[in-house]
Amino acid sequence: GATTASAADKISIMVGGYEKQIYLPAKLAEALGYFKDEGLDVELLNEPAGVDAENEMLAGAVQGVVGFYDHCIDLQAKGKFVESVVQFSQAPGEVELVSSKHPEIKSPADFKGMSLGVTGLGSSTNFLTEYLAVKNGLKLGEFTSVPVGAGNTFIAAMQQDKIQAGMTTEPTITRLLKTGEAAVLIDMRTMEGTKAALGGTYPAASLYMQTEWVDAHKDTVQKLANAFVKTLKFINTHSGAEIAEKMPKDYYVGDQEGYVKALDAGKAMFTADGVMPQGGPETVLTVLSAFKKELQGKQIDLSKTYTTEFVKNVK
Amino acid sequence: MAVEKTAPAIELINVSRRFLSPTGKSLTAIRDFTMTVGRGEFVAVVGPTGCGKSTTLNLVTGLARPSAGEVRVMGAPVKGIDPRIGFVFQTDALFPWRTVIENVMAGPLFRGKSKAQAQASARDWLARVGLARFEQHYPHQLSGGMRKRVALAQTFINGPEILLMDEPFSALDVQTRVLMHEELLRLWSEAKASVVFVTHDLEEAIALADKVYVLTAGPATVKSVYTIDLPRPRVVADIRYEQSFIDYSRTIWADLKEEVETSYARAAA
Amino acid sequence: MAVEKTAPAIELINVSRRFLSPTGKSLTAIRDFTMTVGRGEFVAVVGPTGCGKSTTLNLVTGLARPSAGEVRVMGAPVKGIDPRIGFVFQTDALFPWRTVIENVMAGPLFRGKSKAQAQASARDWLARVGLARFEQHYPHQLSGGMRKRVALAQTFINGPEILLMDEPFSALDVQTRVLMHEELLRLWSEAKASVVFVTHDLEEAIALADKVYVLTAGPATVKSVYTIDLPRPRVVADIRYEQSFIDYSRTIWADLKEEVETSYARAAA
Amino acid sequence: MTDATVNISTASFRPGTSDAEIEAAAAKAAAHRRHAVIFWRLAILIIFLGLWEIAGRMAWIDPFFYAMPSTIAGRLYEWTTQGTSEGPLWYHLYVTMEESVLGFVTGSVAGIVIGVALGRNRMAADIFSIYIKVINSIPRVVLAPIFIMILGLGLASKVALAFVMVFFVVFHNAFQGVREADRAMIANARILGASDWQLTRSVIVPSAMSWIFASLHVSFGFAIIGAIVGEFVGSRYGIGLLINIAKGSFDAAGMYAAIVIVMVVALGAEYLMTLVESRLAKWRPQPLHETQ
Amino acid sequence: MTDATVNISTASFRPGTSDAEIEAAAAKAAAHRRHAVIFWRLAILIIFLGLWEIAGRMAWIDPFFYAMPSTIAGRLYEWTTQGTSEGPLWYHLYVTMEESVLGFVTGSVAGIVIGVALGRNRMAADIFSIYIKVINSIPRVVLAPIFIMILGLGLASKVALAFVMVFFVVFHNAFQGVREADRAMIANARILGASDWQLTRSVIVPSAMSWIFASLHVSFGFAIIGAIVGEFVGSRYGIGLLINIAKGSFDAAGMYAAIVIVMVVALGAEYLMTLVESRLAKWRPQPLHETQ
Ligand SMILES: Nc1ncnc2c1ncn2[C@@H]1O[C@H](COP(=O)(O)OP(=O)(O)OP(=O)(O)O)[C@@H](O)[C@H]1O
Ligand SMILES: Nc1ncnc2c1ncn2[C@@H]1O[C@H](COP(=O)(O)OP(=O)(O)OP(=O)(O)O)[C@@H](O)[C@H]1O
Ligand SMILES: [Mg+2]
Ligand SMILES: [Mg+2]
Repeated sequence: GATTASAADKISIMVGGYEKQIYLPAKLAEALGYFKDEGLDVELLNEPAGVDAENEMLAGAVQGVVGFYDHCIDLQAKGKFVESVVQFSQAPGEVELVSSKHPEIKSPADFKGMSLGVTGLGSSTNFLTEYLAVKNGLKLGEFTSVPVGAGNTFIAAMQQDKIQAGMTTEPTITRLLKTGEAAVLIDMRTMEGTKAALGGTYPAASLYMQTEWVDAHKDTVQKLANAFVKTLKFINTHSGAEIAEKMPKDYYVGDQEGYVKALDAGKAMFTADGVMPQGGPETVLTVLSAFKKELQGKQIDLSKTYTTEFVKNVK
Repeated sequence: MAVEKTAPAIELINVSRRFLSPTGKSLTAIRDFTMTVGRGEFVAVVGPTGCGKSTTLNLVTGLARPSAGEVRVMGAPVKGIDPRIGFVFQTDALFPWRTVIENVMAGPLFRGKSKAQAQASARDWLARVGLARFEQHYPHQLSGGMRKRVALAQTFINGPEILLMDEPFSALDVQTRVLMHEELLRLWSEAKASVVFVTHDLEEAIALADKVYVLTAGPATVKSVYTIDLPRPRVVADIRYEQSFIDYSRTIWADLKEEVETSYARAAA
Repeated sequence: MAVEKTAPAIELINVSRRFLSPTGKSLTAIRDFTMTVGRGEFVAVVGPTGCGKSTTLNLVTGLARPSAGEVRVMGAPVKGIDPRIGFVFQTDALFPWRTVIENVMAGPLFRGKSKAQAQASARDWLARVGLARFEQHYPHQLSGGMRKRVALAQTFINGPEILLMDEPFSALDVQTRVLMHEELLRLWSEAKASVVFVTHDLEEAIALADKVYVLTAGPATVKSVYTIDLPRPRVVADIRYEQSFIDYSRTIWADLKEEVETSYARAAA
Repeated sequence: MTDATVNISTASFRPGTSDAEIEAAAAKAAAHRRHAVIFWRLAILIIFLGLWEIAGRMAWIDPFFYAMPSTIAGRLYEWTTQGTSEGPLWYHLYVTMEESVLGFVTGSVAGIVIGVALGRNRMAADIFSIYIKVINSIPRVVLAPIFIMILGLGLASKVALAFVMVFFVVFHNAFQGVREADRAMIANARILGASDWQLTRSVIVPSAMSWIFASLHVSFGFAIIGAIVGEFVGSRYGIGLLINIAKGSFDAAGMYAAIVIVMVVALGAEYLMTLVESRLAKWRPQPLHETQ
Repeated sequence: MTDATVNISTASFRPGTSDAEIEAAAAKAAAHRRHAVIFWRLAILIIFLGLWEIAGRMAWIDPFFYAMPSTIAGRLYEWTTQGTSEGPLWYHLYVTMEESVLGFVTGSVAGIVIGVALGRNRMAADIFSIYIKVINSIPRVVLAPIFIMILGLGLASKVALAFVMVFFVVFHNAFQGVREADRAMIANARILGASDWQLTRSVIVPSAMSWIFASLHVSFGFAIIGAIVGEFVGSRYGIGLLINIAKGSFDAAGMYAAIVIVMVVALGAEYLMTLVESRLAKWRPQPLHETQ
């Protein structure tokens, strides 16, 4: 049955895809042995399908999830209290790519009548896309978002011109840039790019847990925070190549220098200290509430969606 | 079983059996059929093909229920299958995935005999039907007549109190048939079984039976009953040359001929 | 077919047929079997049950191949199934999902006749075997004898040049059998067909055939051949009371008796 | 197989009962049976839903995960009346059905044809069936993206997925069904002059029919699954999409509602199939333990 | 069914050939056949792989998506020698197999038992089979997270998924197989004194055997699929995990390598099953078109 880790320091964390660079810290922390150093017995589980992870956490199958922060807001709207304890990134790490078949697209304003690739209609890529478009003066319905998943299917969709532009993450970005099948329109892997695009930082990848579990296991969570913050520091102070060194090679066996390039381009998205960036939550809320009808008319207490208590205590 | 010690082995009282024919309306196979088989009695049934003989036997076994009328076995109305009955089917009903001997052993094993016992008596019976050498064959490796003999062994081995046989010897050559007749008579006299024996071979019927029932062309009812009082024990091989025997067969033949002609007349119509 | 106009219909030359028995070693069903059936000849085959009659017929049809020796039909060695041959199987081989008439129509349709034609002659043949009323029944709704008659119609309708029959009438009552005999003889004389007729009924064999082959107990070889010169056309119903007929049956009976006894002796061993 | 052949051997009558009476009685018995069946089916359904609802309200199970019949019904009502956020429900249903039906038809036809062909040809069977069996073990979820790369995001890729769900089940049964065909019957057909093709058409296939149908019964469900798996990976419309969105927004009711729709459709398909089957199987004797 | 009963009726000999000679000839013919089969199987495999490799090298297809036999072999070699980044390959394989086998066994046993039970009891069948058929149409990918919520992330949830993949196929065949059992044989068994249980054990089940096996052949593949689907939705070890990571990191070779492993295992299972089956089917006559 469902296992809730008691006082014992055995914790399971569900990662929304080990090999995804946006979730880099999870595997890296393990690789660097930081969990052990904290005397933690952490089991990382792989679950690329996104939202199933939350359900499994709420059901007590796992204690923590490494995923996008916006789920904390979603869940609060549904009356489930989940908070981000370590904020990995301050930018979504997503990039809006434009198919090289369509150089006419110069800005989101040109999305009119286009099909835009997103990973899934329920996913944050979708809301970000819609937000960008609307922010640039389009109306919903003037463009279509097409769920094409990530990876090969995304590439295929672009090759088949099923989508003229689309939002995705590494390593798909690097692949498409490398083959020259697409060009970057909006780069949200960096603070600056994100600020420019969304008008603020956009906290994305994070470790979040059920609030009551956190309150019940403060010291364990503290140790987790220590480990992850150390990891973030490592990322901050090392080059892509050095980081790649530490990662399991299966993750970049496809194309090594691509992976490193992507890291160098993308590692800026990670916070140095795991602290929730100022104004970040607000940006997310505005983006979401603009399009997610589950959120509209709901009162969201952002302060309950994250805590800096632990990361602040890391010395 | 303890209903009435004296009750006849089989009673069919005004029995009818109808089937839904494909054209939707019901077809009557047996109408107002009445027949009584006493304990230890040997009854032969002859009748035009398709008149309703097998159906009748099915009613006695309890494999089928009458549409009307009543069937009683050993004085008690038939419900479900009665283990005291043995039935040699007209059509092949061996278990193809069992060897000959396993087929013969089936009955005893079902009835809770030990494997050793079952095997022993199976061997014995296979020898009696002349298939000792084919113990390990599977049914599809046997000839038609051999399969039939396996079926006979399969039934005889259970020493049934009531023995129903549907054209059991038709696939056997004359001499093998004679041997089987002797086995049958032995079993019958030893076990004091009551036998209902369906056949198309008048001489066989007369040679074996106490009573010969002649059925009408379908729907089957009893046309006439002949009591054969030839002395027992009978030596089937020779009896056929006795005068009284020949007389019997002449009359029954004539009687039957009528029926078949009517049935043909009707079929033609 | 144009090999030799004069060649006999069927030739079996030193044919042997072996089977792998379950015990692994091979079992010989037929050994050095030689038999010739001339055009338009009517041959009856009798032999102890399980001696190898059906196997022999299978070899002629091409359903099975000899292990040794040669089988020739119309002068040409048998390869595969020959459409000029008609075969009435010993065991039930009707198509259960087809109604009686559809079963009978199968042959003509396979042979490219129009549906109308097929239906017409099927009706005709069903009438001849006395099943006109059962056109729309499915096989499982028929009695054993009725199914056999359907099989007969199914074969006769194709007017085969060579007609092989494996105990075709054993499931029929005496009179129906007589009627079938007449049909068979008619077909035979009309179509000038060559017939091989396996039976256990000596009188039937003698009444119908030009030649009666007596086979030895398995492995089957030809024990003796009797040429029956009773005048034709024969009236099967009466012929059985003629003296010469009775003589024939006495001798053949004796001849056969020997075989069966040997086969039993062997089986017992 | 079916209720088609009414079983008149259950009642017992005094002599001289007219056929009419007997048939009436038979019809009555059959009707009575049918009612009992329907009653129990409903009873089970209601009890199940009832327990679910109560468990939800009593918070024995968390409706957040498992929803409740009432909320599911609500969502269904909403979808049917106002349509879904992604457009009218009927259209989604239509899309999924189009994919499933196409996949089902192509898949079963291919399965039957190849199954029969290999069943008839021992050599070919020995050579190819091994590959078919091995390919069957490739996870369909893995095939999904590959198909999408090859066939694009449109109808084709989903149909292909439904196809691979259906094909193997049907193939195996068709194949085995052919192998089981009665030797005597085959022999008889040949003697009667059937060409290879006639033999296959009028003996092999009919006698493999019940095998084939047995597999078709499972297959349609599988076809739907295939289509939905495809829609998961990427599509603009379809029940799969609805399920995905519902999950994405923690909308358990929505997810179960979508599943209910799938089930209802499957039920309909099942019903049709049974109709066809019972037509084809009207020649069969009733199983013995039902005739008494 | 099988080569068990050697077919000695193909050769034709002059009279007086000794049995020994004939049996030898038969054995020879059989051996020859076997070799031909093996040759063609390999030929097909080699041609297929060859074309794939060439197509890859010639860049007719993009190895980035479809990899090449050589690279796949490379990855396999690497995994077997150095293990995967997630731990030794054998362990992953072990985990997946444990899940599949458990699911396969439980699923087929349940399928057979329930299938036979319902097959024997018409009323129960009418009442329940409808539910079984409908439930069968629920996409397993949707069930996965639900099972994980209920059963946790451990072995149980994966086994459950394998179970639901296997159960329905086996159930349907077992059910139909029971329905097909020959009436005459059942009648005979009853007359011979078989109790209901004996009847089922020694008549119904044996005659449904070939039905059941036909379904088992597909089922093991399905069991593996179920396990892998489960691993997709959350797992620490298993082939599913490997596939997932390979997909996520554009490691086509890795993905196909994992698939190859699955296939090989399935092949082994298939082989074992065929062995068992041919033992059980040794009573069968050879299909007619093979005896001539
Ligand atoms: N299931 C059925 N449905 C419809 N009619 C049937 C069914 N079973 C038997 N009949 C009909 O009942 C009649 C009697 O059949 P039955 O088998 O008892 O004849 P029989 O006396 O045994 O004939 P035979 O001597 O040829 O075996 C036949 O006319 C047959 O058509
Ligand atoms: N497939 C087989 N495998 C092994 N032995 C077989 C096979 N078919 C037939 N036999 C054997 O061949 C012998 C002859 O069989 P066949 O059917 O020809 O006898 P038959 O003369 O037709 O007997 P009947 O008069 O009872 O029909 C029998 O001993 C039988 O056991
Ligand atoms: Mg009968
Ligand atoms: Mg024979």
